[in-house]
Amino acid sequence: MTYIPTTVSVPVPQGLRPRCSEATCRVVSNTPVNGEYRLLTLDAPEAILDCQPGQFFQLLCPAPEGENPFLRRPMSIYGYDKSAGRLEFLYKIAGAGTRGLATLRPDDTFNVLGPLGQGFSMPDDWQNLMLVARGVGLATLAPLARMAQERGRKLTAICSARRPELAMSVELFESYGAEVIVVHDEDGSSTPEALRPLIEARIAKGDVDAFYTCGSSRLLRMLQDLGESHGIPGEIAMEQQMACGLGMCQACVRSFRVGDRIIQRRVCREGPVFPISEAM
Amino acid sequence: MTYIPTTVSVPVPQGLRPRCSEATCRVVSNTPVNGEYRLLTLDAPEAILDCQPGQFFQLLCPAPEGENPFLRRPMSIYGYDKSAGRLEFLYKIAGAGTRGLATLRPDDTFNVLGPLGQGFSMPDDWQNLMLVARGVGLATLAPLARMAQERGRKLTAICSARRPELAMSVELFESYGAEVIVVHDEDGSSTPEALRPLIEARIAKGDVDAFYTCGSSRLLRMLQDLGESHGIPGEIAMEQQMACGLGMCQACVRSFRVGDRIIQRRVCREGPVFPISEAM
Amino acid sequence: MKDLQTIDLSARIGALTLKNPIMPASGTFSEDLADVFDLDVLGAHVLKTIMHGTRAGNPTPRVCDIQSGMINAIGIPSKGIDYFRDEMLPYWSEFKAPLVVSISAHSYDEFARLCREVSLPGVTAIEANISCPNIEADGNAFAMRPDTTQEIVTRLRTETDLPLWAKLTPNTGEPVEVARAAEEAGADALVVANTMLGMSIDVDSRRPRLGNVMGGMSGPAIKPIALRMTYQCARACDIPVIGCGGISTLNDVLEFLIAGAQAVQVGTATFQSPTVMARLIAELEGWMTTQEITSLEEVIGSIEGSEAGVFE
Amino acid sequence: MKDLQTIDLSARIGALTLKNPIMPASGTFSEDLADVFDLDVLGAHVLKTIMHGTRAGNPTPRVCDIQSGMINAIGIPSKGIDYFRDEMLPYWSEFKAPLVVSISAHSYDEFARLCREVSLPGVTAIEANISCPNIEADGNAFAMRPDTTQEIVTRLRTETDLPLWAKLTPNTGEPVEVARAAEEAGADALVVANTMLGMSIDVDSRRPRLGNVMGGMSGPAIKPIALRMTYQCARACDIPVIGCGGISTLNDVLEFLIAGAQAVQVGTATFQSPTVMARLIAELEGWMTTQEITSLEEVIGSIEGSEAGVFE
Ligand SMILES: Cc1cc2nc3c(=O)[nH]c(=O)nc-3n(C[C@H](O)[C@H](O)[C@H](O)COP(=O)(O)OP(=O)(O)OC[C@H]3O[C@@H](n4cnc5c(N)ncnc54)[C@H](O)[C@@H]3O)c2cc1C
Ligand SMILES: Cc1cc2nc3c(=O)[nH]c(=O)nc-3n(C[C@H](O)[C@H](O)[C@H](O)COP(=O)(O)OP(=O)(O)OC[C@H]3O[C@@H](n4cnc5c(N)ncnc54)[C@H](O)[C@@H]3O)c2cc1C
Ligand SMILES: Cc1cc2nc3c(=O)[nH]c(=O)nc-3n(C[C@H](O)[C@H](O)[C@H](O)COP(=O)(O)O)c2cc1C
Ligand SMILES: Cc1cc2nc3c(=O)[nH]c(=O)nc-3n(C[C@H](O)[C@H](O)[C@H](O)COP(=O)(O)O)c2cc1C
Ligand code: FES
Ligand code: FES
Repeated sequence: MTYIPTTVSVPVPQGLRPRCSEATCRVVSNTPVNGEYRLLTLDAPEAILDCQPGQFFQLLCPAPEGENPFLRRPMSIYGYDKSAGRLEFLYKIAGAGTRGLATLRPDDTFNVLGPLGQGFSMPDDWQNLMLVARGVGLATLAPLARMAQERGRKLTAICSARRPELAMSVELFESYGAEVIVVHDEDGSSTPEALRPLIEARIAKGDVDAFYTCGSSRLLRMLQDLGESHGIPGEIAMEQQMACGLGMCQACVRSFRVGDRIIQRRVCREGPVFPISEAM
Repeated sequence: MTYIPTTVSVPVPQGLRPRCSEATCRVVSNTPVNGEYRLLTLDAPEAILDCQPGQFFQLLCPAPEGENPFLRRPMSIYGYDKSAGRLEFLYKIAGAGTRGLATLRPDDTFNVLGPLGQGFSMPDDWQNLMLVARGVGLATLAPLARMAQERGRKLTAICSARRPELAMSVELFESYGAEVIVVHDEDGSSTPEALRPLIEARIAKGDVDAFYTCGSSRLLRMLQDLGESHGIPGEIAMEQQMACGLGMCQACVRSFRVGDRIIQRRVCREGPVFPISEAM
Repeated sequence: MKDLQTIDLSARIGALTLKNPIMPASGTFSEDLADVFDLDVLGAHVLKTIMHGTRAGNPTPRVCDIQSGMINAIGIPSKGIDYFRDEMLPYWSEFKAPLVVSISAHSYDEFARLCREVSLPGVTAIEANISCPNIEADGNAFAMRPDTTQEIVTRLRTETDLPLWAKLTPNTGEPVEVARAAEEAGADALVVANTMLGMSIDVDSRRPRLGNVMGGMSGPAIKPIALRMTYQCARACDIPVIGCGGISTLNDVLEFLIAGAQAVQVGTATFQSPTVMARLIAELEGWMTTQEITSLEEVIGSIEGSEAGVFE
Repeated sequence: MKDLQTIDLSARIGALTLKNPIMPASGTFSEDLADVFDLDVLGAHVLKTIMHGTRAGNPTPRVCDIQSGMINAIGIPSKGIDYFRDEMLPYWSEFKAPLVVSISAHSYDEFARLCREVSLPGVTAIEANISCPNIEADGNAFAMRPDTTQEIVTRLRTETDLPLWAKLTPNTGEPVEVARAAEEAGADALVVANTMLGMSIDVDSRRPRLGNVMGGMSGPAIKPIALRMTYQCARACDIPVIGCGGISTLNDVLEFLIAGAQAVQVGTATFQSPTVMARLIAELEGWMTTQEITSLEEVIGSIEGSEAGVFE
């Protein structure tokens, strides 16, 4: 085999620090949460911790026994703390890549690329925020709670789940001062029919300047409808199969309705956060 | 992904226990010996420990960083102990596969297939044995020492090396009662010209009924020559690139001179041990 | 809940019924494997290609490994038809599993003659390895082109009444046309496919890593190619397709069946794990039980939403 | 000890001299990568194939992964020639690295017209992606056959004075004949090769894993195929060959150079590690230093002992 230098420094564009970079992170812990999900906490270099809620990383997942996830896997930032050098992901085991993630043990190292994409915005006139999400979508919205608290916004989080005890991130939202409403399938409180009056009551009280959501297309349609009727804007984080995560390959396009045109945008580059009104 | 049962028992031919089998072994230790070599000690199941000196295993080497050794790698049995459940290999780092072996740490598990091939024979009329080998070839011949002691044969081991301190297995040979002669390149004692009179002196004393060797083609030619002149038989362990290790693929053929014909034999199946007189 | 007593793994290859769809690929199987597991569990036995006379095969090194696979340039060392008839056939006839004999030659006449001569009692089917260089076509393999495929299969068809399988090559640019030509010429089944031509170089010595310079890639690296060809051929032809290329897990077997294969051949995977075929049979049965599927017919060709696009 | 001050990484592609032999493969590179490293370290910039009009590309999912690689069916979403001229060309002209524009079309006329229209100041070379389906040849890609290759390259040659590179496909059964046809028709270089047609199925849903059913394999899985074709084409042709397919390590780069490539393109590897091309350039220089090699000419085509055998 051939001589391969172990580290080579790569020239970075003059005056521009790389917007994203690859980094080898050390696993601090990787533990089950709520049965279906796992929380992966990494010791990460400062250089990759200028993150915004809604951005994501591309993880080079280790190979689980007998499988070989080749492409990186996109994962929303669940938590980040630049001063502590901490980066967190909350994930659900779906296939080879996430099975590989589940094999990571404390002190293992692995490679991440990020932060990537455009995060959530929070304009000054969005004072009263309502977050509605379900399942792993709540992972994506989690860092919004801290951002809302830091900017002194009021946040109501509607957390939907199959059973009440499966609702994610409830304590986290509460710890950042959010009001949390858990709805679930067992008592039917999570159906759009049940949710709608709940949200409309809040709107009527003037409690909702903007929505944030993620994941469920039923929730999306309901929020688009409510948003249109009541003139309430909002943002959604979307998913799509990816290869590069940087904007180069055009794998991750989705269609959006902009005015009366349908256009294609890259989830990894223009997104993953988009206006609720334009999502399809 | 698909449901895959984790263990499935495989039907074995009636009345025949598998001659070789796959087994997952636990690493006991994997430590450097003599700078260039490493000794891998495994905790192995009884089923694969009916070994003969000269046989080999096919190791499914773990992937080192950035490489992916696909085929199994053949490795001679350096030591085995059925009652203790121990199996040992002595290896030199050559490429991806052996680099992968070097990553194994105690308590890691990995998969081996064996024992494979035909080992050394030791007919009753071979009472005074002379072993001549160099480098990693000494690993292959090491288990002969115990076999010789068990059968009450007298063994002289000529261990050749670049420098005296690099000679392998000297203590091991001595511990099984062999007389050890170390020859090396620094004082020129390892050249065929220097070795030949040394060996001929032993032959003259009636001290050599058979030779065993491995590895070096210069040594082979010298022993073929001596063997022919003095009517001394012997065996050599040979190497060849392999795929299956079982005899199925015909990757590992070498040419042999049998009478006045040149024939091809599979190193993994008819070998790796062959008569010195027929090797080419 | 269905009656799972009746789970039926049998695979129909034309008139032939195999007790399960798992068999070895030619050149990756021999009597040596009988030491490792009971070979009668297999759907069929497929032998290494034989040629008419005795031949040495290629120079060593004959194999090297690559990312997720290997390249071989074994060639076809052959002890000839007499050795086959006198030594091999009696051995293999002792087994209950049907025997498939792979044959090849460098010319139409030699191929036809060999086909006639191996059509012996004890042989269940003949697999024509038409990926072998055809001296009458500039050394191009018969299966590189529809016309040479048509011609050779037509010739072989007249020489034997045994089921005749044509083994295709992935190195052609016209796999569907070649498959159709084999079907029209009377092949009873298609084996899709043989190895893909590749190369590897040792950078330190600057030498090819195979004695023959180039060789045939096999193993997981070629699976998507073989699967694509299996799908293309199964859609284009009415005769059964036997998938082959990179199969090593139950998931791989199922992909080929769903794409339209009636059965599969397993090659290189046996080099990594000699018992893999026996394991795949047991795993397939386990999967059918869990999925409450009683017949392979429910799986074969069951691909959904495959209105093929144009690839560009 | 040689004077290692003079280590020269430059690569000659006909009349063109690149400062090093590493460049991106079309479709795996865009201005987005400029955020990650200084793109002027590259030997050249090769853009995603453009077509004349605007086009949407294929349905999603457009990518899936396989053992040691991926399959894509992106298609060629294109914003058309006007967008290229008005928006992209000014952006890329700011860089010092030479700009290679990849073009394609479904017919001879459209291809020729696009070739003429992209021959603009700021464009250094044109790469003709002739692996695109040709509507006038039943949807077969131009580069599947020598005759259609000859015809399209001849047409393009008359339309531009810029260096013209022909990008070949590994899906043909006649790679050498196709390469020779491109050379005879006036191509200045060959890019060897594009993606290999493959397929993958999701067993649980029984659906193809790509919206387009089939797609192009890339990454380490296809490296031995691309290397073999590079070797074949470099031996058969006098024009330079640019290797492409599965290159991700220094060892890979060296294999292609030793096989006869003058330069290489890196595609999929950038998806795993966006900085890989910059690293390969530094590693190549490091290797040349260690080996006391001052010019790539000492490496290119330096394969030893390669009296090619016949593969069977
Ligand atoms: C921007 C973004 C953020 C995400 N954040 C999270 C998160 O915080 N937590 C979490 O659990 N999951 C998240 N996902 C989904 C996550 O990427 C997939 O679950 C994961 O890639 C599955 O990989 P796998 O190999 O385990 O599964 P497989 O199903 O075997 O994956 C096969 C292929 O499909 C892709 N894929 C599968 N599901 C998705 C999906 N939903 N979106 C995009 N690609 C997919 C994989 O990346 C891989 O290439 C996010 C997806 C995107 C696009
Ligand atoms: C029967 C037998 C017994 C052996 N016993 C030992 C032993 O006890 N200790 C030891 O250190 N080595 C032994 N070897 C050699 C050992 O198999 C190789 O050093 C090893 O396979 C190299 O693999 P690699 O990936 O590290 O090197 P690479 O050079 O990267 O290997 C590339 C390929 O070449 C094959 N290969 C390389 N060298 C050899 C070789 N000498 N013989 C056969 N195949 C080779 C590899 O198996 C692999 O397929 C033995 C070989 C054989 C055939
Ligand atoms: C070592 C080796 C030898 C082979 N010999 C033959 C052969 O003699 N005849 C033949 O038709 N195919 C031969 N093949 C091809 C296999 O039968 C099979 O088509 C190919 O390897 C793809 O399947 P796999 O990926 O499961 O190995 C050989 C393959 C290998 C690896
Ligand atoms: C996502 C993707 C998009 C591609 N798009 C193009 C393209 O537009 N034009 C083209 O000529 N090749 C295209 N290719 C092929 C690459 O340029 C390259 O030939 C191929 O991927 C093999 O190289 P690799 O293994 O290094 O990726 C594309 C490849 C990928 C992976
Ligand atoms: S994943 Fe490549 S463009 Fe979005
Ligand atoms: S390695 Fe397969 S026959 Fe010896």
